[in-house]
Order: sequence, then structure tokens, then C-alpha cells
Amino acid sequence: MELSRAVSMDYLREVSIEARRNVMKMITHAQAGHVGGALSCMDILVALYFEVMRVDPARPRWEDRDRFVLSKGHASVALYAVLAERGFFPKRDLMTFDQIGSRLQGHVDMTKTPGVDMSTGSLGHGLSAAAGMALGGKLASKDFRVHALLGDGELQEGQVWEAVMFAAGRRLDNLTAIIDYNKLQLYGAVAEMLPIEPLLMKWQAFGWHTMEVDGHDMAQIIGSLRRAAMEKDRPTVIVAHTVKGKGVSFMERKVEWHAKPPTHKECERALAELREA
Amino acid sequence: MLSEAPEQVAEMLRQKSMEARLLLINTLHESGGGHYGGCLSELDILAVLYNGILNIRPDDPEWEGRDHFILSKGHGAIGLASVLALRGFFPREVLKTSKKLDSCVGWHTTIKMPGIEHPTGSLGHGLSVAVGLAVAKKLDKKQSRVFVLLGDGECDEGSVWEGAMAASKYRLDNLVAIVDRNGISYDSRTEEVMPLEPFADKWKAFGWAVRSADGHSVGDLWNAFSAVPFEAGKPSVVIASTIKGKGVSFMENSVAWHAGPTTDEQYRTAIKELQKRAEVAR
Amino acid sequence: MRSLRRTRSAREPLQNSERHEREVPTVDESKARAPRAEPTSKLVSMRDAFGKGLVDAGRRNDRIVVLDADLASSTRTSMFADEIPERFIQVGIAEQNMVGLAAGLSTVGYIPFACTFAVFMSKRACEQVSTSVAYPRLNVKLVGAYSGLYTGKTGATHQSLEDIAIMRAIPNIVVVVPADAVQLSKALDAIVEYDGPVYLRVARDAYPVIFDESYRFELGKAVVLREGNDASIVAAGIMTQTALYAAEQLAREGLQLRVVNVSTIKPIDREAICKAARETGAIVTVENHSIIGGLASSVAEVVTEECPVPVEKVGVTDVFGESGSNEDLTVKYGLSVDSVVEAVSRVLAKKRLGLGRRHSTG
Amino acid sequence: MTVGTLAERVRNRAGRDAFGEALQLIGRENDAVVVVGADDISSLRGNAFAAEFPDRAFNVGIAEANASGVAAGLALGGKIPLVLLYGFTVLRAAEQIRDDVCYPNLNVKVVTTSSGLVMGEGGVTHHCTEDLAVTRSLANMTIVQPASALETAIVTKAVVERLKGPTFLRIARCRYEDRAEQALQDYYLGGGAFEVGKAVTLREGDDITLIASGLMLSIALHAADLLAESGVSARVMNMHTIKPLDSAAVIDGVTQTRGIVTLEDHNVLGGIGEAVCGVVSETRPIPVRRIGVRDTYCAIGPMDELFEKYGLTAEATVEAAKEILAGGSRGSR
Repeated sequence: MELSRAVSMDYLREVSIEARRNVMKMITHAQAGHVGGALSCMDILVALYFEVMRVDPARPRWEDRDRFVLSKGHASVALYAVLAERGFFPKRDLMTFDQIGSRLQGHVDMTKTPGVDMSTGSLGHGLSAAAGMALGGKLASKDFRVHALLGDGELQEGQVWEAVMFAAGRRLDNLTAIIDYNKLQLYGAVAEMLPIEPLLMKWQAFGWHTMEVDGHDMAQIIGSLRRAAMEKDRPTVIVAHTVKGKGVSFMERKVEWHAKPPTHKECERALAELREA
Repeated sequence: MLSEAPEQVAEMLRQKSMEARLLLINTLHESGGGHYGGCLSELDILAVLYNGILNIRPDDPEWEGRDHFILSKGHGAIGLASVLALRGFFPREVLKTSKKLDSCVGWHTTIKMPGIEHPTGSLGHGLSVAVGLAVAKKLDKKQSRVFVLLGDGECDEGSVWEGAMAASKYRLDNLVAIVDRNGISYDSRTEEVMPLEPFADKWKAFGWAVRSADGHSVGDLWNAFSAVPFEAGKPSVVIASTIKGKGVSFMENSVAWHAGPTTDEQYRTAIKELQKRAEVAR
Repeated sequence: MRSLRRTRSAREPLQNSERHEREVPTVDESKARAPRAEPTSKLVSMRDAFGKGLVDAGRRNDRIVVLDADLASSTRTSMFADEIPERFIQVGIAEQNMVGLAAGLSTVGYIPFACTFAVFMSKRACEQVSTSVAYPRLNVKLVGAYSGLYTGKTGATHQSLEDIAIMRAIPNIVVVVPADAVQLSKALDAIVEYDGPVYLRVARDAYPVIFDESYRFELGKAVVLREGNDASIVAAGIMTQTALYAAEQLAREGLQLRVVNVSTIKPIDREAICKAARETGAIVTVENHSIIGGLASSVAEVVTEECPVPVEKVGVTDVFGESGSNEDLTVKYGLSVDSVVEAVSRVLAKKRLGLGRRHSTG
Repeated sequence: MTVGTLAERVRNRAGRDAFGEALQLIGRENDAVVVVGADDISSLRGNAFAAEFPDRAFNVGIAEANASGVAAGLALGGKIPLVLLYGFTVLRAAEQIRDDVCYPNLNVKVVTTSSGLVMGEGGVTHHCTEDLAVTRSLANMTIVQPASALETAIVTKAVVERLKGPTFLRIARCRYEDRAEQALQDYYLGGGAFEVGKAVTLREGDDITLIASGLMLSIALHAADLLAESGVSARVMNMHTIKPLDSAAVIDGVTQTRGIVTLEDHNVLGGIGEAVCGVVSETRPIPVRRIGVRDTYCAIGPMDELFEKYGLTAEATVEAAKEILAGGSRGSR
């Protein structure tokens, strides 16, 4: 069983471009889905599933697997594209996204999609569930790690801080939270809606080990995830600075592309840009 | 308002607080018990607020220009009720009705009681309500300030941090939160239940101006409250170190005395101790 | 409760409901059987029974973990914390997080019991219950302690009159409301066995024991505690005792009331409700909850869909409660034996008028 | 502003747009009106209000519990706050709505435009078929659900101007269908009034009563047409106020027709169906059938397709009505 593959950064970058292309196709086909936040977290997901996490696509419910919780459940398309790329289900299924009866729901559903470890969609829930998994791992003396990907706007939910406090209190060093810090939420800039800064200071004041990376630099992402795994007695948060809509020039840093499906023409333009990248 | 003769002021506040303690113990004992621990820990804070800081009119609790106070730790209701009664919001006899149906005296605050602005009891609500009230005051360009007293265990609640974040966004320097940091929540000590430290850092990281005070030193509290806002454009929080059950030796710093009934003998001991302290203080 | 003190002496010696050993049934009964239909004079604390039951379950099953949000000494999960500290998780005053944690724990194979007051479980953590537990149908047990009006004088913010209404409207959740300490501990076993989300509503105080040790609890099954054909009283939880007293009082006036105890409010035992409706022609529901959304609504839905008969409701009539002794609250909020007796006479009047017969096609 | 002008302004608009329009008008007339949102002000179309009155619109971030508490505080300070929430976040803030708004009986309006299945493609977590159960269970709460753009505007104005106290306003995000738009246009332009707690009988009939509100009203009207074709005369009631329920109107249906079908884009547990069953069983038991989501999480998909899949249709309504009239007695489970 292969736990991790030695792969070049180039390969990972290719995977993430391919996954981004699939995101475009899915969303355009379904005329639904959250494109901006899916593109911003893509490199993180690829790093997790292709390099860092111990998973076996043939056994999505394998007990000793590392877990991943997509707390920003609206980025489902990104996770689906990566899971399909990794072989959890056939890539042709991607085009069923958001159709009635599909196993690819608008927000991720663990009962329907192989490889999805937790159902999410309403913001603020994921870190609690991830902390529960991490705690379960500790109780059962298992060595798996739990990763949770949170949106930045999501940090406005009080439940997140309940979980942050808890994970530190319980010394859950098998838990890594990653923040997709793309600076935009549904309605505008996070800093204008409800400022979450000073972000690192908040997590430090709540007892977490903190790191800050460029969320589109594959080497930095992987390095930080590895370092997180070595930290003892406290959970780690990686604040990943990202660009909403990353990879498609006309979507980058644009609030309106939070959940707007592209037209077929826009999709073609995006696919072309991604091919050239 | 009382800055002329600090020593006299402090003496007055101490006395008010002592009277309130006696009234509290009497009320709780008569009503078959209650939240001794948290009522005793908050009492000096409330005594200082109501007798030296808040701009209020006991004969007109709804007076427009008043400062507002919300007891977010609603289980401290009888502590607040004792202070309100002594301040003249209602006759002391009202406190004797606590056992009766339809009484305004309950284990948690009720709006039936004169001087109570908002009912509380479930933890983690008060700060948000206070934020709304402070925003309304700003909108109306009113000078009134909003004070809200939280328990420390209460800060486990995520909604507290939602409120904290919002207060900082709206630059509510007319809002003052006070945390009754007695170190004990219901089940156990806060640092065992859910570690809160570094507590001041958390508030700072959420954009608040923080000051610590000895929650049983009326002078210290008075100085802190008189200095709000600590920073222009920021909400202020006073972290008041207190002792749960303060003033009654066998209740002090004890997890067991969060709430409960007192025997007649315990009651007599408590009263005796408090009276003695009052004399010594004099 | 004042009304419950009218208990007569027990007819048979009370079996020790506080025993810890696992009961080995000697008779193979597939159906829940009707127990003794008379409350005994023995009062047993519901929360203590819960605390003990949980410890027993935890000893037998090492997958059980217990979470509490700083109310362990009230909910009595403190007993579990004392006995099995390694599987007790204190989450602090953070109910939303607690429910999420429980969801996470269950995905690793644990059977988490997340415990707090009913009011907080159903409202503070309402969306977490729906999204994180019920929607993925995780094996999480949600416990609402201090339910209904009787919460030790804590007042409106701590009285839970809506929890059943809310839990019932959330798909996939089984709602269990035990009537006494025996039914509670037996229900606990069944809940552990059942693979899926359950909401268990626990009362705070001590109540007379109705069920004897031979009673077998079955999820989704109502039991007839007293036979009669003049009308039915359908009761849940600690109000079952009140229903029995009312039936007894009415028996002295020559009326034979059927008393049906519904311990699983969802899924409700449609068969038992319809049988009662058809055979007795009138129903009074009795519960320590708002008459909106709980037992009353469940019964009203079943009968109007399947076998329309008049239904009268005894419960809290859509108002907030207040601090007060259980006795005072019982009278003021209409949960007394007298309230039930009055409701029975109202429903009988409607039955006599022939209402409900026209379309009751049975 | 006359009803006619209002009707012009919101013609062919989605429910939420009509709400936004009304909100702005009310804002101009009454400066106590303020808006509190949880990063959803534009989603609920409060953006025009926010643009015109930036000082009176508060986006407290993705923090719905806090939004509800803040609204309570604003009400304490003499404002009339409308809290704009996604449907499912009514569950998130349930306890704040209960303790801080309903218990002290504060004048706070909770507004959603995404309850039910209207966010069909958004995924199950963004459906909300439990919000009526939660809000109905809260004492002091009034629940109103309009069924057309015009009614949305009228209702919004009415509950802000005339109704003091906690209110839950359940508005559709999308357009209402023409049948309901037309029927309510006729009603209101014909001098009909909106009165909280008073159901409107839009069509008379003496065989069966159809009770609906919101998006389901046009389905009820459609069903009535279909029933008429087969000679069944159906009464259609617009139950715009879900709490307090107009029991007198329900009782009329009970005594004057042979059965009732309720329609709701909500779980059949906890909503209109439950409320009607409660009244019927207390009055004079006649059969009731409930059209709605039958206690399940729905799949994703466009709302119309979900309505088909889960039987929230005119056809299912007709079938239920006929079953009652045929004297069939069975659970629809």
C-alpha cells in the first residue's frame, strides 16, 4: 500500500491545474457552485491528497486514514475534483455535480461521496467535528492526523472559537487547521465585513502553534503541513494567504465570482488560461 | 462623580457592598438556596457600579439618559437584586417573595424586576445584546454607556467571541465588559474545564482595550471603571479577579458552592463572619 | 409534585430499579409488555437513574464516550466522569462545539453521548444537531436534561418547552422521552444498541416508579398501561404518572380510561394511537412540553390523517414559564391531575356530540 | 404610497426584491428602522437600504447568534431592527431568538428569504425545512409568510409599521408563480386588506379546503383548478399568518367542507400541517392530508424538480383531496 508518493512539484502543479479545469467544467455544466473559493483552496487540497495525507482511494473508509474536513463546505467542487483526480471515484461522475440524484452534492455529504469524511455546508461546524475526530484518534491510540480547511469569513462564527479553545485545551497535536485566507467573503472584503485581524495573534492567544504561508506555493504548503505534524502538545494552524479565483485572471480577487457560474464562453476562456499556465 | 474624597468614597462603597452581602445571604437562605458562589464574587463589582459609576435614577429606572447594565451571567440575579434593592429600585421586602410564583425574584434575572433591562440566564447572550444597545446609543448620539458583566466560564461560549469581534468592528467605546474572573465554573475550575488563559491576550487579540482589577477592592474597581474608555474607539474590558463565594469562609474558592441550599447553622456562621468583617473594616 | 403525592401504597414490593447488573431476560418476549399500571410510592430521581445507567452502559461498552458542557454535576454525567474518567470529555460551556465534537468522535467509531440541558441542546446547538449529526445520520446520542417546566426554579431561560418540537422536525432523529427511572434505564440500553442519532429527554427530579423490572423497552413502541374504552389518555414522560392518577380518579366516577404511554415520540407508534382512537373514540394527550410540536401534535397528525377523533391537549399552552416550585408550576401551567380530568370531560362531551364519527372510517 | 403604486414597483419581481424595495420605502418613512445582517444583506436584498442608510445597516459578519442578540439590543434602544438571516441560520440562532427576542417580547423582525427548498442547488445544509417548527414553538412569536411580490411588500410594511413584537417573516428568494401573483393582485387591488392572523379565502368551495401560503399557494390554486375539472369544488385559503393560526378560518373549513389538505415547503412535522391538525382534532375531526417534505433531508436540485420529487405538487394535492373524498383512511407515510 502506498502511503505517500514521491512526486515532483511540477506534477502537483499539473494536478492542481487539471483539477481547476474540472472545477470550471463542473460549475459551468451545472450552472451552480462556488468558483472563487474553490480555486483559492485548490493547491492546498492537492498538497494534502497527493503528498501529505495517508489515504487509500480503494478504501475510503479505511480506519487508519488521515482525515480531512472541508469546513468551508461550499468549496465542494474543489474537493470533488481532487478526489476524482486521486481516484476515489471516476472522473466522469464530476459532470453529475449538483444534479438531482447525484452523489456530488452542492455542499459535501459524507454519506454520498467516497472520500468525504464529514458533511458540511453551514459555516463554522467543521473544526468542531475535526477536533472530535482528532480526540477520537487520541482516545483510540491511532496515529492518524486530522486536517480541517476553514474559510476566512468563517472565523466570524463563534463556534469556531469554541473549537479553537477546546483543541488547545485538549492538546490535540494531531490536528491541523488551514485557513484559506483569500480576504473575500460573500458580501465583500473580510476586513470590511467583520475584521478578523490580528489573525495570528488570535490563534496564539487561544494556544495554537501558528504558521503563515503562501497558499499557492506548493513547497511552502507541504513544508508547513509537515512541520505541523512534528509539533507536540498543541494543534497547528496554517494561515494560507490565497487569491480568490486563483488561476483565472478575470476571476481573481473579484467578490462577484464567489458563487457566480461562468457562461460557456467564460469557461472556455478560463480553460484556455489554465492550459497555458 | 465621587472623585473628591477617595477615602470616603471607598468607605461608602465598602459599606454598600457589605450590606448587599448580608442582604444576599438572607435572601438566598430564606428562599431555600441559590447561586451563592457567583453572587458573592460579583457583589463588589455591582456595588461599585451602582453606587459610584452608573448614571441612573432608581426612582425612574426607565430614565432615558441612564447608563445601561446587563447581567450576562444571569445566575447572579440575586446578587444584582440585592444591590438594586439597597440602591432604592424597589423595597427590600420584594426580595422575600422569591419563593412565590409570579415573583420578580428568580434564580435568573427577569424583566419584571425594576432596574433589569434584559432577562438572562442562558450564558453567552448578554454581550451581543449589549453590543446592540451600544450601537443604538451611538446612532442616537447619546452619551449613555453600556456595561455588561460576564462570568469567566461563560467565555467558553462562541457567541461571546462573536460579540467581542462585533464590538471591536463598531468601535464601541461606550461599551464596557467586565469579567467576573472567579476561576470556577459549574463543574470545576475554569482552567480544568476549558483553559481560558492567556485571557487578557484573547480580548486584546479581539480588539479590546484591557485592564485588570482586583474584583474585591472597591478602590481598584472604581479607578478602572472611572477610566473607561481605556482607549478611544475601542470597547473596554475589565478583567476583575475575584473569589467565588467571597466573604463566607467555607464558600470561598469552592467548586461545591456554585449553588445550593444552606443549613440554618451555615447561615448563622455566614452572617456572623460577614458582620465581623464589617466591624473590622470599620 | 403535589398531585403525585396522592400515591397509594404499592401493591407489590418495588424491585430495585437502581441495580447495576445487566438484566438477563428469562422469557423471550418480542414485544414490549404491559407492566404494572399503578405508580408506586417509591420515588426515584430521573437524573440519578440516567447517571447510573450511563455508567453501566459505559462499563459494558467501551465505545461509549460522554461529553458534557460544564453541567456534569447537574446532568449527573459526573457519575460517569468519576467512574470512567478516560472516556469523559468536558467541553466547557460550548454546546455547539460539543455537538460537533460528538459528530467527529462518532466517525471514528465511538458512541458519543452529548449531554446538556434540553433547552441548550435543542436551541443553542440546534443547527449543529441538524447539520452535523442528523443530516449525515451519525451515531450520536443527544441528551437533554432538565427538560420541561421542572428545572429546579431556574426560570424561563432554563425551562425547555420546545425541545421535542424542534428535535421532532429534524429528520433522522429518534426522540425518546422516558416516564420513570426503569423505563429510562431500559431505554438507555436500547439507545446504545440502535445505530443512529437519538434525542433522549431526561427529567430532573424524582418521580414514582411505574414500570417493574420485567418491562421490556422497545424503540417506537407505545404501551397500554391501563385498559378502558370510554376515552384514551396518551401520555409521555413524567406526565404518565399524572395520567394514571387521573384515570384512577375517573374510574371512581365510573369511567374507564385507557392510558397509553408513548416513550418514543418519533417515530410515533401509529398503530397504538389509531387503535386507541378507534376503540375509544376520543383522546387526551398529556405532556410536560408546549402543546405545539410535541406529543399533542404527533397524536393530532396521526388521528387526522388516519382515524379522526377529537383530541384534547394537556401541556403548556405556548407561553414562557417562570421560576417556581414544581407544585406551583403544575397548577399554574395546567399540568395537574385536575387539568387532565377536565380535559377528559371536554373530550367526552365532543365524543358524545358525535364529532369525529362522521368520517371515522376505522 | 397606494397599493397600486406598490404593485407597479414590485411587478414581476422576486420575493426578496420586493422585500428589498419595501424595506427601502419603510426606511425612508421611519428612521428607527435598522437592519442587522450576517454577511447576507445583499442576499436578502437589503443592499439598497444599506446604500441609502449606511448608518442603519449593520453587517456583523458570519455570526448569526450575535446578529440576533445585537438586534435585541437595538430594540432595547428603541430601534426597529430587521435581522436578515439565511433560513437555516434561524436554527443556528434559535436560542438567541428565543431568549433575547421572544422571551422579553422585543420588537425584532427576523427575516429569511431562503427557507424551504428555494436554495435547491445550494445543497442540503442550505435547505431549511425545520425553521417553522423552531419558530412556531417559541411563545410570543408571530410568523408571516407572503405568497406574492405584492403581498411581500404589503406584509413587510405592515409588520414593521403595525405589529409590535417578535416576528418571523418567511419570504421567497425567487419569483412567485403567476397564479398566486394574479390572485393576490386581484385581491389587494380589489380593496382586500392584509390583517395579521386573518386568513384570506381566495376561492370558495364546499368539498375540500386547501390551506397554503408562500410558494405553495400557487400550487394550491393550480390544484383547485384541476379539481374543478373533475367536478370537485375546492376552497383555497391563503394562510399568510402561520402563527397565530387563524383557527376560525380553519374551523370554517372543517364545518363547511369534508376534509383539508395543507401545503408547505417545510417538513410536514412542525409547520402548517401540524398547526392545522392541532385545530382540526380539537374541533371536529375530519381527515387532513399534509403536503410537504415528509421528514427527510432532500436531495439537491432545482426547487421545481425537488417539489416534483418530494410530492409538493398540484397533482399530489389533487390525489390527497380525492382520497379524502373517497373516504380512504390511511397514513400518507
